[in-house]
Amino acid sequence: MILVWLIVILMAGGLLAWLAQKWHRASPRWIALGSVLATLGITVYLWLAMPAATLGASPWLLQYELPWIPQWGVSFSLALDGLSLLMLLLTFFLGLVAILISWREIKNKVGFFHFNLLWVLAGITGVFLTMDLFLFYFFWEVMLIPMYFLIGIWGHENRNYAAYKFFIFTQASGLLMLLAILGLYFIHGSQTGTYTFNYFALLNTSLAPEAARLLMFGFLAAFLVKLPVVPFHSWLPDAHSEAPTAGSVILAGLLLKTGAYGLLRFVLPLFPTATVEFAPWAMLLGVIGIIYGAILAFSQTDLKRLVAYTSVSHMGFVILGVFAFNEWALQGVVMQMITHGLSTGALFILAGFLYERLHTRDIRLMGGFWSRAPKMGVVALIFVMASLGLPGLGNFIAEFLTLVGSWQANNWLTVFATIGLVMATAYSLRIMQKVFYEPSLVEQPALPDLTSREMLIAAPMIVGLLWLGLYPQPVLDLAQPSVQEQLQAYSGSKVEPKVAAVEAPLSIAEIDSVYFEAAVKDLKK
Amino acid sequence: MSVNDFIHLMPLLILTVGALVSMLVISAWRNHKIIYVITAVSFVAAFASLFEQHVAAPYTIEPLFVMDGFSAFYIGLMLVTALLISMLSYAYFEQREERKEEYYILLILSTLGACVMVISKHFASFFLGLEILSVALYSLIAYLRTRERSDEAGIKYLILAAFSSAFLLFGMALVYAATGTMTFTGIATAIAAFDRLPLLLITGFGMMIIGIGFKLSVVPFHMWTPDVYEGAPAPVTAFIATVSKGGVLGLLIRFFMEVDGFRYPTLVLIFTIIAIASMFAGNLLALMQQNVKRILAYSSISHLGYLLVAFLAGNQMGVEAITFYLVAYFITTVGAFGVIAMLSDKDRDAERMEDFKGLLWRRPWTAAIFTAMLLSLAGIPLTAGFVGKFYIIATGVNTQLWLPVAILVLNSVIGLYYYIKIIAVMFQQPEAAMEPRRQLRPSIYVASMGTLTVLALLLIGIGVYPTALINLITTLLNTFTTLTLR
Amino acid sequence: MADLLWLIPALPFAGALLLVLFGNRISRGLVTAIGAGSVGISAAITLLLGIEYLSSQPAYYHQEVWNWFNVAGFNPSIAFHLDALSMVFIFVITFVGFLIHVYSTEYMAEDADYSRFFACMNLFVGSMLVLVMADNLLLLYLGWEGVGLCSYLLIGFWYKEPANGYAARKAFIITRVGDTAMAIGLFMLFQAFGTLHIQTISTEAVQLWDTGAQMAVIIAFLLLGGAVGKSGQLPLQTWLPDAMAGPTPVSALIHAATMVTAGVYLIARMHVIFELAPVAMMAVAAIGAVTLLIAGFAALTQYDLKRVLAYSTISQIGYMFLALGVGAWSAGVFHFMIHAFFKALLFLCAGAIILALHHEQDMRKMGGLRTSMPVVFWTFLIGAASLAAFPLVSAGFYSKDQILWLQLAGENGSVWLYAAGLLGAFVTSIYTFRMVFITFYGKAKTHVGHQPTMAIKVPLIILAVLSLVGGFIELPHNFGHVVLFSDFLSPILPTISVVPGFDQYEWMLQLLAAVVSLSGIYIAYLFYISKPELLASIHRSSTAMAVHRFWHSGWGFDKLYDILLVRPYVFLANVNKRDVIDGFYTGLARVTEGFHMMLSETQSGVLRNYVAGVVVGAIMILTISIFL
Amino acid sequence: MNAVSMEAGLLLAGILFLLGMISVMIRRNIIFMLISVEIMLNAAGLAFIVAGSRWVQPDGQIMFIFILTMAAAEVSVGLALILQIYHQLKTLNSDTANFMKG
Repeated sequence: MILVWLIVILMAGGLLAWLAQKWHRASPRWIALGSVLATLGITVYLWLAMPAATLGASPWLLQYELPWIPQWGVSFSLALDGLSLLMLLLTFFLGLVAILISWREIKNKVGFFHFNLLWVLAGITGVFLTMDLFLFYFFWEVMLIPMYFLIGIWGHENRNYAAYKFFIFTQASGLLMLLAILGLYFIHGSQTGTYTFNYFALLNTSLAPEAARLLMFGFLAAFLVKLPVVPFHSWLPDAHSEAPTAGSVILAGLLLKTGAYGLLRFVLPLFPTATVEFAPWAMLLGVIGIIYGAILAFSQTDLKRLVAYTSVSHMGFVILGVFAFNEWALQGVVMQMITHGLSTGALFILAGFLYERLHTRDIRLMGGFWSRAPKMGVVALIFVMASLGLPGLGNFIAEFLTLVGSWQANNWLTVFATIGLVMATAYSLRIMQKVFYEPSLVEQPALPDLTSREMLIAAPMIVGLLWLGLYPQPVLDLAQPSVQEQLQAYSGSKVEPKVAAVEAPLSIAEIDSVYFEAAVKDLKK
Repeated sequence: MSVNDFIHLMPLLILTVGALVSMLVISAWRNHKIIYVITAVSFVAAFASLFEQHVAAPYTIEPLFVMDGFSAFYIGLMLVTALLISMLSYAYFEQREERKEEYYILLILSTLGACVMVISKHFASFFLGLEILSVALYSLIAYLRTRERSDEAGIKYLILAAFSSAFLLFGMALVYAATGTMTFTGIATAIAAFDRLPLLLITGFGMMIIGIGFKLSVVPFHMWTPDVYEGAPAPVTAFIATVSKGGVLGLLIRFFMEVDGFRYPTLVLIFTIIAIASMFAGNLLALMQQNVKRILAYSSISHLGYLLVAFLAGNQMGVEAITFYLVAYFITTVGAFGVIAMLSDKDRDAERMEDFKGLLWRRPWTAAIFTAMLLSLAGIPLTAGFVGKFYIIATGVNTQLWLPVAILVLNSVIGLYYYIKIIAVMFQQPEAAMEPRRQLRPSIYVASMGTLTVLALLLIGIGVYPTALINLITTLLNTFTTLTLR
Repeated sequence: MADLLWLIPALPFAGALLLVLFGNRISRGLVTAIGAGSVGISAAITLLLGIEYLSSQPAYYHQEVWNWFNVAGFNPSIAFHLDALSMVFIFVITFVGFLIHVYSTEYMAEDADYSRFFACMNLFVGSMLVLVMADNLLLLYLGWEGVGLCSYLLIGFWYKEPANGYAARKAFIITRVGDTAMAIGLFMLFQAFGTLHIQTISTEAVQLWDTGAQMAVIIAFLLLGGAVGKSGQLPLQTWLPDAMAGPTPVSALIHAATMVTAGVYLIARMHVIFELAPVAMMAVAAIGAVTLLIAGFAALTQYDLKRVLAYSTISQIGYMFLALGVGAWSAGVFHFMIHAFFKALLFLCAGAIILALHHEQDMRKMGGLRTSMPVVFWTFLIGAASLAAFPLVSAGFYSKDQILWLQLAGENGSVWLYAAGLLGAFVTSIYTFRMVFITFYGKAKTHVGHQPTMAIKVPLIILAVLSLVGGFIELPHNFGHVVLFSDFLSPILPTISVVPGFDQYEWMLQLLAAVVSLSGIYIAYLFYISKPELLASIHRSSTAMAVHRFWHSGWGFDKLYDILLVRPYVFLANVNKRDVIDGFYTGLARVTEGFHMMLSETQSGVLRNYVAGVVVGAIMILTISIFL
Repeated sequence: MNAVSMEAGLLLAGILFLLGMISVMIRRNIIFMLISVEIMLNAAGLAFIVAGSRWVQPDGQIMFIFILTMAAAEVSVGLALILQIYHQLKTLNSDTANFMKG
């Protein structure tokens, strides 16, 4: 039930924020802040309340199921495991940041803005939680519409074009996934006679190779576009650079992660054989992404666009790792999802700070800000270093694990991926150089240093990155059982969900009992 | 005719009576409100009378009519739609000096025609229903006499409709000549005899397809659609887009199911081509279109294409999908045109892009509703349109119509572009210079606003919890004679 | 006592953190206290540890601070491992580091970003300590990158000057190239051993591979890649001369004494792997030999005082590689220590001069400083002597002589390497004293502004003493035969076995070395003091000038890389700035619009065309239905 | 008197239909277009009668009567519209009535 609350709180908060604008101008901010804080609180509580997560009797911590469209075997089924818990933490944290960042930036239609913001978050939450493929597609779409509005209404000059592009790319790919989902649904139905969209049921579908291949490509289409992998990336720079800061943060920090999450959650367990066939190509795509993105990032002059291309490059590591099929790589991927969320989000926030002050994103018009805004300089330095994978910061752990893992799978591609790190250095340092070091060509207005609110936003991200870089163990432990779960198919045995049959919705108090039951079930097997 | 016959024809009779009564009242005393009330009442009564009859088993009135769950559902659907349209029409016509009262008679009559078609199982009744519908429509389209666009639309529709019904009739004649009967069941049994269809029959079917295709405005018989949609008054456009097409579609399904046209690859091929062509032509034509009414016209063409994809499946699920999609499509279309009707003023309908510029900031709720409608047309979740499209795609995948489904997907991507284009326009900041369009007597908008809200709620409701509707459809269709045979 | 291990790197880090957080709010005095103080304390702890270590000879100290992470058995931890080798390094780092910090308090006194400077310096000291104390290669890698970062920050310290920023980025990126190779090496090591724990690897490698095993060779080469990157050896040496853009103390600490010798440390640390890969060892030696010559000749032609020193650093590290390459491990490390002393000394003197001459670095504008800055002169002279391996008195003589000697005497030494080393020594003494003579003799060309005070003088003197007496802990066996240093390292590093019956020739070689060094000095004297016209005659010959320019440009490596790598990359980037793939999608959209245009032509609005349309459709349908 | 064969009758109807169709296509004058459409409708009616006579049923003729009534209704509405058009455009040329296009 608590899982449902997460979504409900966000959606209700969104509506409330929209309506509340009537009677007080600033109220939407506070409502949004409150609801996101609430969800964040719940998630943190969940995390602390279940050390069981690391035991991994069953990776599933919480489940909730409710029939929705019984005729089609669609059910409103949510489930939480370590992976999704991590993703939720990231989601709500970045959501919080997004709200704080818009505190000053967004001035018109505050209510509607926060409505969209919260609904995006709700959609993302749903994507991370749902265990029913129909519902998954549902949320997958739900998170796009408000995002489209965020870009289209509060974006920069070229927002409409960017919004269209974003919307059409993601929709097109999503529809392909829908086809694949339906294909899977009917194949499973014709095999077992029970037509259902339930994830755990569909896991046991036995697929003919070519069928598996086609369906896999259907899913991949959606996820690779969202990730994005290089031939399909071209929506990303526009969307990221035109969106308002909060939008960019959520795009880079969360929406891209849904693609990675989809790969982990669905593609790997559903199509074990097909993915193995496809792996070398996928890894190749990843490497191409790493290098291509890096080269493009190097040449950009629009700061946000530059950062956007860096995420293309960083996401290359994700797909590289996912298709290495070993625990190091997958853990690396999970870390990458989180740390990239923090570091790139932070860079976008930085771009936002600069834009608020200078009303430009063109780095050719910036320069020498270190002397004027030392605090900002230090903060920027840390984030830039994170994005080039400096040891001691989270991204390093992520990339190193990924590469260690992918090395086991494919040496040469890993070599090229590693070369990507050098390129990362090139573009990252370019940011520092142009923005903070060498004096700017044009005279810039006075540049006030970071305010306390902005420090309040930046500080937790820095701390988080350091923490992830120096003591990532808690995160890795949390992710470990789920990663194992996804990898089962590749350790020989066919995937079969180790989940206790779904009972009535659980409350926090009953978690242990779930464990007990799960354990019992395992014993019975 | 027995009492039972009367009970089962009650909806139609009520409509007829309603039309007559309002005619008399007008002759006695012109009053918009009263006529309006009579119309509404007759629609409601007709709808209520549907519940009087137990459609568990199909009831046939030889040789013309058959009343079963299927027809009951379609009649109900069309009655509700007509009711909603009449609600929207009130405000629309109230602002215009023309003699508004006859409009309602025509509305009732055309609805009657559509209903007749749905329950007919005989060429004669089919033809009569069609003509009642069409003739009423001619005058409805051209109802606003002072607008030359209206007249142009009227004449175009008239000529083309008559032209196409000539084809239809000739086709019927040929079929009749070949089979010697005009009841669907008779034809079915007759052609069951042939192992391969004789030329006469095939030609006949082909020509009938032309007639039906015209009413459904599918490619290549679609050309009239944008002009008529643009020229006709917004509520009438809504009516053409929904009720008239619904009636014809219902008839098409019945007829095709009866004669089991799916056995003949030729016919399937024809419909496949039509479906694909309609999807492409509709979406591509709408792509850069600047006139909202025309955009909706083109989009309706492509939506008929989508419907035909489910039609091609030719099984229970297909019909369910069509029916569900039709419901969603009706709600959406009526809503969309309702919004246009609401924003229109005396001189012209609000059909240009600039009429919608910054609407969200001027009339948030109207804009929100319109956005919902457009998203539903685009098949985005949380709206009925999504479930409908999902239903259709599912049907297609289930029956392995890969090509049509693939094209459907491709087209819904293309479609996105122009739907969100309108949305984007509504979300633009209006420039200060542009004053909001002149409002006439906001008080009279109550009915329209209420209707629109209801529609929006229905849209979301079905989108979020389609179970109830699906149940209704499946239960009602179980009594659909021909489906139960197969 | 070993529990204090973690403090050694922790203190400088803490200092850095404090300075970052509060640096611009607290007084300079406090900044100094934190900056220099933290390093000072860790120096003191080092000293204590060292004393204890010497008194009670343990194999090593080990301390695990916390477990970094553990993924499927890949389980590196934040743990420190202190043995003789790392002892030498942390000694140098903390002490020289401390001296340089003290020095900097005066040198940077005028600078606005005083606290930023010390923050970076502390960060550097901390990372460097982590580097040399890490017990697993991942942690070492952390320190490795950390020092890279600090070097970047400090080279670009005066960021307003774009050139500095360029130099900084160059340094970072080029070293990152090496690091990439190293990283791949780590992947392979992990694949082979399932861990990156250095001790484990060192012990297991021997059982796993026999000498010359392919894996070992590849890994060794990859690690070597990392080493040459950091240590400014061929082919990645080009960044080091430019790195002189940073403040002089930085050059002294990072680009002379400590960071650049990280490569030496890495090779010494992983000597097991290298010994399993003789080819790689040869490569190390060869690289060392070539580098020391190239850098030496380049140094001959420089006018910028610091650039001379930079090139000489490169070439001296070349010597260390030479030593490591033939397996003279302790000799290499010994030379590292001595070099740290005298090179730091030289840089600091150079710094004092530069400070005195209002940041003038061109030697041609210097001169006659012998009288005006006596202390600096004498200390510099000592440093120079040590660098030029002035016989008997200078420490450099002993360290370098040992290396040269082992080139011949060592089992896998060779005449060629020896010859290279000897030639290098000759060149070294020439450019060293060229520097001395130009700078301190002749007539003064620039007015001496700021006279060094205690904060500068004391470190100079201490370092001068060290670079004199430092050599006496390791004396050749034909006189004295002190082997304190090599004994100290013997538990860690294998001692090189000398070809039997070769000892009696050792004095000849020493004599030769001495002669070479002295003659070099004489030639420098000849050219720059007694007979300047010789120089002029050289300047007149065009070929000589061509060679001069070639050397001055550092053998044209910069240009080469610029043409081969940088320009193509930048070109590629700028060509594709608009992202061709995006163009493809735009094209797709255009095509669709084209279709729209075509179709909307059909909607002519003319009734008869519509009728025609219906007829066409009718004909199509009828043909289909009739003929199919 | 000998009966006319059905084929012949249908052929005649078909020819009539074609004539009407063609003249709808080539005629600009709206009234003539209307007339041509009527011809087509009558052709259809003729076809019905022929078919009916083939099966010796009254249905064909019934349909013909329906068609006639419908045609009448259509023509009346049509003429009304044509009046309007003429009123506005001062011409009966259908091609000039193309305000709406694209």
